[in-house]
Amino acid sequence: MKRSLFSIFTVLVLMGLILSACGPGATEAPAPVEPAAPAATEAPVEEQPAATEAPAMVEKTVVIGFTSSLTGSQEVSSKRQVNGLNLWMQQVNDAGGIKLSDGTVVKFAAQTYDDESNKERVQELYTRLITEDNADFLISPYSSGLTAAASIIAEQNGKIMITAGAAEDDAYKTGNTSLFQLYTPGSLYLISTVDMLKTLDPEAKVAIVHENDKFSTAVVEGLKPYLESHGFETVLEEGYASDTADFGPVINKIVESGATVLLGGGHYPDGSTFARQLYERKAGLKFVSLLVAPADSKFPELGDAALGVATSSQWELVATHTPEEAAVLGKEWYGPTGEDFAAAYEAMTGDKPTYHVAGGYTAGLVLQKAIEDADSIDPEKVKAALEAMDIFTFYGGIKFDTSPEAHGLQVSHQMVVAQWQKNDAGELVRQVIWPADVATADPLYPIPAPQ
Amino acid sequence: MTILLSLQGVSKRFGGLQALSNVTFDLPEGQILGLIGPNGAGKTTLFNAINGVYPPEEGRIMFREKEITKARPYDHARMGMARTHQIVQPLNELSVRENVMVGACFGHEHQDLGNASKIADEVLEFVGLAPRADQLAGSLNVAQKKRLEMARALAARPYLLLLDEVLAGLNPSEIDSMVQTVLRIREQGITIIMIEHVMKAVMNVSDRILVLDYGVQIAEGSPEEIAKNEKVIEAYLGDPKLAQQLLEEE
Amino acid sequence: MAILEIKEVTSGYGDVQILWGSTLSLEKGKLTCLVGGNGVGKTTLLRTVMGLLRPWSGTILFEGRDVSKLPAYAKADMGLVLVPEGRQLFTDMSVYENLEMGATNQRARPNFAKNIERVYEMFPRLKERGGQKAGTLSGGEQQMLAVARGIMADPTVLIIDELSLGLAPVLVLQLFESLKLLREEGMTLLLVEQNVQLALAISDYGFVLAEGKTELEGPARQLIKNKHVRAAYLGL
Amino acid sequence: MKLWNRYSGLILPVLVVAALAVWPVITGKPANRESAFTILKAVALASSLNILLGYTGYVSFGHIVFYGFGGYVGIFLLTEKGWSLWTAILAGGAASGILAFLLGSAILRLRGAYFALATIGVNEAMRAFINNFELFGGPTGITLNFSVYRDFGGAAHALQTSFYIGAGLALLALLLSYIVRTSKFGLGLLAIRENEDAAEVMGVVAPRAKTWAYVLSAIIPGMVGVLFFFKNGNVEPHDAFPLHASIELLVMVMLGGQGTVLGPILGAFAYQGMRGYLVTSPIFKDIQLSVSGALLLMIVLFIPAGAIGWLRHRVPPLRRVLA
Amino acid sequence: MQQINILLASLPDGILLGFVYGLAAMGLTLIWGVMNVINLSHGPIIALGMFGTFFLFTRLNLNPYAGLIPVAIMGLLLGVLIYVIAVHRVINAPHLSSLLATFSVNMIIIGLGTAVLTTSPYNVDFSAGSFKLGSATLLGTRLIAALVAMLFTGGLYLFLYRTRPGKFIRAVANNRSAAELMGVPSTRILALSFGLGTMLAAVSGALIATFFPFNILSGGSYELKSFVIGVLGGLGNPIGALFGGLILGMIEGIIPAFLEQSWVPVIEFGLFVLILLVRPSGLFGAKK
Repeated sequence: MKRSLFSIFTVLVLMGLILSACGPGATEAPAPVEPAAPAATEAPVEEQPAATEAPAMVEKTVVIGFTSSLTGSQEVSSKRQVNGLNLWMQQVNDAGGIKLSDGTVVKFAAQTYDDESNKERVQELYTRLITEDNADFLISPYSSGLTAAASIIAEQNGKIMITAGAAEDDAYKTGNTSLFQLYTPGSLYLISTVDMLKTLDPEAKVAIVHENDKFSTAVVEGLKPYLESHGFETVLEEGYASDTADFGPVINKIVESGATVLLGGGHYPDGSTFARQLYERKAGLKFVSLLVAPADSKFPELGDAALGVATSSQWELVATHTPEEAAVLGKEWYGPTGEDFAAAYEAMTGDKPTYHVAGGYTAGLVLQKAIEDADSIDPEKVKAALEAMDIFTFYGGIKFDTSPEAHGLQVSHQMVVAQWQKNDAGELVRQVIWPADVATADPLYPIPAPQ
Repeated sequence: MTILLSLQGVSKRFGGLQALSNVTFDLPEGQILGLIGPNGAGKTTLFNAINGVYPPEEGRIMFREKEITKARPYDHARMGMARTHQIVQPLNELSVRENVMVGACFGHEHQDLGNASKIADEVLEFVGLAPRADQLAGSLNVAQKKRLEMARALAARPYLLLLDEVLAGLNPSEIDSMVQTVLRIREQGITIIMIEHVMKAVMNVSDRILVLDYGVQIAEGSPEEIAKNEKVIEAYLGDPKLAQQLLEEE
Repeated sequence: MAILEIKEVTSGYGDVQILWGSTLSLEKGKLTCLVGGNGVGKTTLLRTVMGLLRPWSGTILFEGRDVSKLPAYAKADMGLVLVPEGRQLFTDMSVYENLEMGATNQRARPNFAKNIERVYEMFPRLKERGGQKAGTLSGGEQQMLAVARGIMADPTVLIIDELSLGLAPVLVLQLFESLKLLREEGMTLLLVEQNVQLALAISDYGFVLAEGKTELEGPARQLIKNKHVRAAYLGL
Repeated sequence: MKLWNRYSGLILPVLVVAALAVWPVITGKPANRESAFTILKAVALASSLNILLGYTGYVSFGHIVFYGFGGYVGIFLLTEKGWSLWTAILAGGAASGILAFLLGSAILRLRGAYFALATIGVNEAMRAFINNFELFGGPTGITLNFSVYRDFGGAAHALQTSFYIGAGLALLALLLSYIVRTSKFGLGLLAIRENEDAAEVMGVVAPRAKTWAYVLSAIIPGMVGVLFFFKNGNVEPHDAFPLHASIELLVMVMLGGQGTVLGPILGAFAYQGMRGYLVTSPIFKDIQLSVSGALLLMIVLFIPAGAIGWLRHRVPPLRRVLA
Repeated sequence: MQQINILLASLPDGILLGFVYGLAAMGLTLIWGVMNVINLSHGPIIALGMFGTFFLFTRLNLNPYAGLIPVAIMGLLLGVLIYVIAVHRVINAPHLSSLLATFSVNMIIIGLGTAVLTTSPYNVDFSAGSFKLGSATLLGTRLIAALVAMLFTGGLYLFLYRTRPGKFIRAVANNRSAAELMGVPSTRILALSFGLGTMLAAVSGALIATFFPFNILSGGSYELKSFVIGVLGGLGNPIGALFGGLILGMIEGIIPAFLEQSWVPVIEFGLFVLILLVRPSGLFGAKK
């Protein structure tokens, strides 16, 4: 009796502890996207509200299918992408959908499953989306590997798949014709950064240290010839294992190599660890650009270690693209302004949008534009519209390669270089430092040495 | 008379313990050799050395004129040696018949499954386990498991059979029937070494007896010689004087 | 007066029944022995009595109290102690620590100093080897330690499984002498022995176990003369 | 009647696999085909693992290494050397078999948990190695060009063909499992599982038998790997050697009942079915991993012999059918 | 020469980290030693330890080292709970059962953890300074962590060899039924041992959180490292685990001087398999 009482007591105490430990965490989780949340005020669509339409109209709900990573390693980025897509869908539906000339009003619904960040089930789930849930258009999962697997299913069913968060080039070079990429391809990720370095410090000695995974390696493969052609000396090239936590030896190698600039990184966990240790070990580099991690809004949790760390970003809120830019480039402007998009997103989730969110949103926007241009939801017509598309949005330029060798590869969108700097209040903010015409601040070069 | 098994100076150590020292004997074909000695005297260790479970460090073991000192247990089995275990080792999740079939399949005759099944049924009949052939071996009681061990060994149709305390735990009538079984096995031409504590039985069936104490071979001879041997009486049968002395103190 | 009574106990492992109704009772202050061939269930019976195995049916009374369902550690606290077969020493711990472990139970803790003195007196070798790992002792020393550890538990009833196993006769004699000493101090002892002759010679009372059942019982001196016992276990 | 007796244990497994293979054809739904493919793949892998785990009693926590390694070799030959899918699949199986042979003679000396740990080590070492192995594309892996599907009449037909091959491999795996289970070689394995020392004393050449069991359990996973990566369009180290997939295989085998022909098949069916349901279920999808974990725990704690083991134990007359 | 410089700079750091690795592995190997269970929920428990520090630091502003005490207590209780719920019933079952039972605990923790905490990384922004030692920069957090790991190792040693419950644990590990016969309540001791093992894991996680960012999945790689270390030091030998940790830490410091860092896991796991084959009892265990 005594023992059972003891164990009950233990269980109660423990549960209390776990709950109290988890409690604060629960509020940390991103607020779920409520489908019933109040509509955004800024409708991106010019059409009149549906209620005033002629009674002859037919409403057609187009199903957009995709998988997202509710669990596993890609969970965070994937959820942001989905949030962006949901925001677009909500806005377009609230605005009464897309009105086609034959009187059809197109509205959208999402059908989604958890792919667990894992290729095991992606094909099964996309097949289910297409054949069971009758998805009309597809959005890619998050990450290049998952997208490559899903693309085969899209291809065989002749379904258009707009890809966001699938930067790596390979998937678009396999001969398929159904993929349309929004992100700047991986091989071009660091091109703008090199351009910028050329103006800042042509003598810089570069260390390339990157996560030894598919995406980061592809980026580095694109970077190396470009660096060489611009006359930079690469003093160290090193890959590190994905779960590396201790960068001490790698940093010692960087210091020993005499490098002044570090380009590389991989994803969030290793990137943030790397940045923190570079700071703690006073590596003394003039410039550091890491992939992915510094683009995350949690990056300033690193405190002073975040200062000066730059990243290549698909999109930055502070340097969102404008109709004026479009006019200069002579391109058609489409969709809301960056400010309106950000305000609507913040109203929905309470967060500021990252480029993942913008990517997800733009995926919807591009589809909307293609349907409008095609004036149809017929896949072939929409595909033709996508292939002909050459527009400019708050996210930047959108145009797809139509050659058979690299069909669907993004050719218009450009990366910006963003850097964590301190504002007047001493807070860390991410400033865009390149290209110069959209820059919000001068590059911090060299990075000030740690105290 | 052919010598089936020959041990020359076999020694075995476990850590600091000298488990066997310099054991030497020849076993002619067709005989029954009784192996006796107190618990812990090294009898089972000697079995383990003979059939390759723990090969000896020193000495030589010859079986059918081949050296098998360092061979593995399965080599011994394939050459025609079979044994039972003092602590029964049934293959619990297999049926009694399957247990015996393993013996027939992998022993030196290397039967196929069909023949093995027939042999198994014969042998099970022979040891009296036929009614339990389809039961799982794990569900037998200890005495039945002992017979299962015997059946497995016999199914291999070995030249040499090592029996480790097959009589232990049996009541006198069971002992009698088991002794008869052992004698019948010998009639089939199988040579036997048996470790046994039941003195009456071992004295009756053995052609010769070997006595181990602390790993040392303290006596070897006919049952009659052994029964009279002072050293044996002291080391193994218990010192009768000691018992007497304790009684008298009461 | 019976201090430990085992009534019609059945037990086994998994689905396999080993004990088919064993009955045994120990008189306070007497030395009782339990004999029987290998595999008849002696050790199973002891494990059941101690609570390492659950009895399937039957009752076990200790000092008049039903202890059938108590776990082993609780029995040690009550003064029912087993020196298990094969010594079961804590081979990675020192001799002294083994003795300490013996005195784990509530009764024995306050008497630790007294008991260890008694044990060292009985087995001076153990004192010499106090710091040595138990696994490195010789067989005889290990058996001494096993008995000594049992005594450290300050038992009312001490059960010893296979005391003489693998020991030289002279050592066996020495250990048996120690048992008699313990009995004189008022301890109740149950001896489970393969050396039937010797066991019956020093015991007051005996039980014979066969096929998981109590087959025979009686004063040790009668049993030793019993024809059946002589035939079956003494080979005479 | 004699024939029935001889092959009665084969009937249910073949029926289950055949039903899985025919179901999508009858319903004509590609989604069913994909679901069936996932299950058939699991059936093939779990049945293969069962040869080692269920029959021989060695717990491998890294069996997926054969799937990944064979898959890599096959895809490499397919893309870089222009081999056909068929020969690539055979080569993948052979490569895994050879790997198992080389590994087996070494690590099968270890028993129990030590063997399990070694298999984890082998899997992780292999993954880390392939990640650095330039010939196989290092971290980027190998991406298939869509042109390889053209030989099959386009991606749609290629996926259909992959499904039939997958069904064939599942059937092959279960036949292999059945043949091993009912052969003399299998009897030796069962003896090793029950008591390796006693088996050796009875003449079972345990080191050799174990190694061959390991090889047999590795070949089909290698072939399945080639097929799966072919179907998926690419292979990278991260996907080829997922440790958790090895554990899922153990769960499947255990769920259905290790050491039986039918058990792993039912286990694979039940596990994949359950996961498929949980992943798509609106109630559970956010915590599906925890729910699976809790269910697994219940099974381990309360029916450790698995469904078939439990049935065989409770209803002995079924033993013949539930081989 | 360059390599020597890198080596000299990296080695001290690797050694410091090795202490913490050793502490994590100690938990795993203690549980193995006492009850022959390989705890596959080890990784998530390390991760929970990390989150323990995070929440105590960010919510209660508790110094991470003061936070070790509540984290340790929580780890202990969590371990006892896991033992009672998941392990006790399979303690005598074949290895597969206990492996899968602890793995299902792993799944439950990871599943709930992902739902509540997401897989986005967390960072404890805490620094204890750093100083130069030759060419090496030593971080304060790592020095203190190594010190704490040593303290815990010493504490564990004293606990196991000088206290009654500690001796009970050793006795149960050595011979469970004999301990039971001596009056040791073995179930409680087993639960305590499991609790201690998870406590060490949680504490090592709490220390790691002071120098690396982490998420709920981060424990996985330390679990694998713990396997390697456990085998290096001899499974079941908690003190050996500390040395195993040091060796692994040194390997991680040495290899990058000569090869790309991405080869580290290849060598680590290769070595792991090799040691298992050559000396399964570990570098410090008695050869069987």
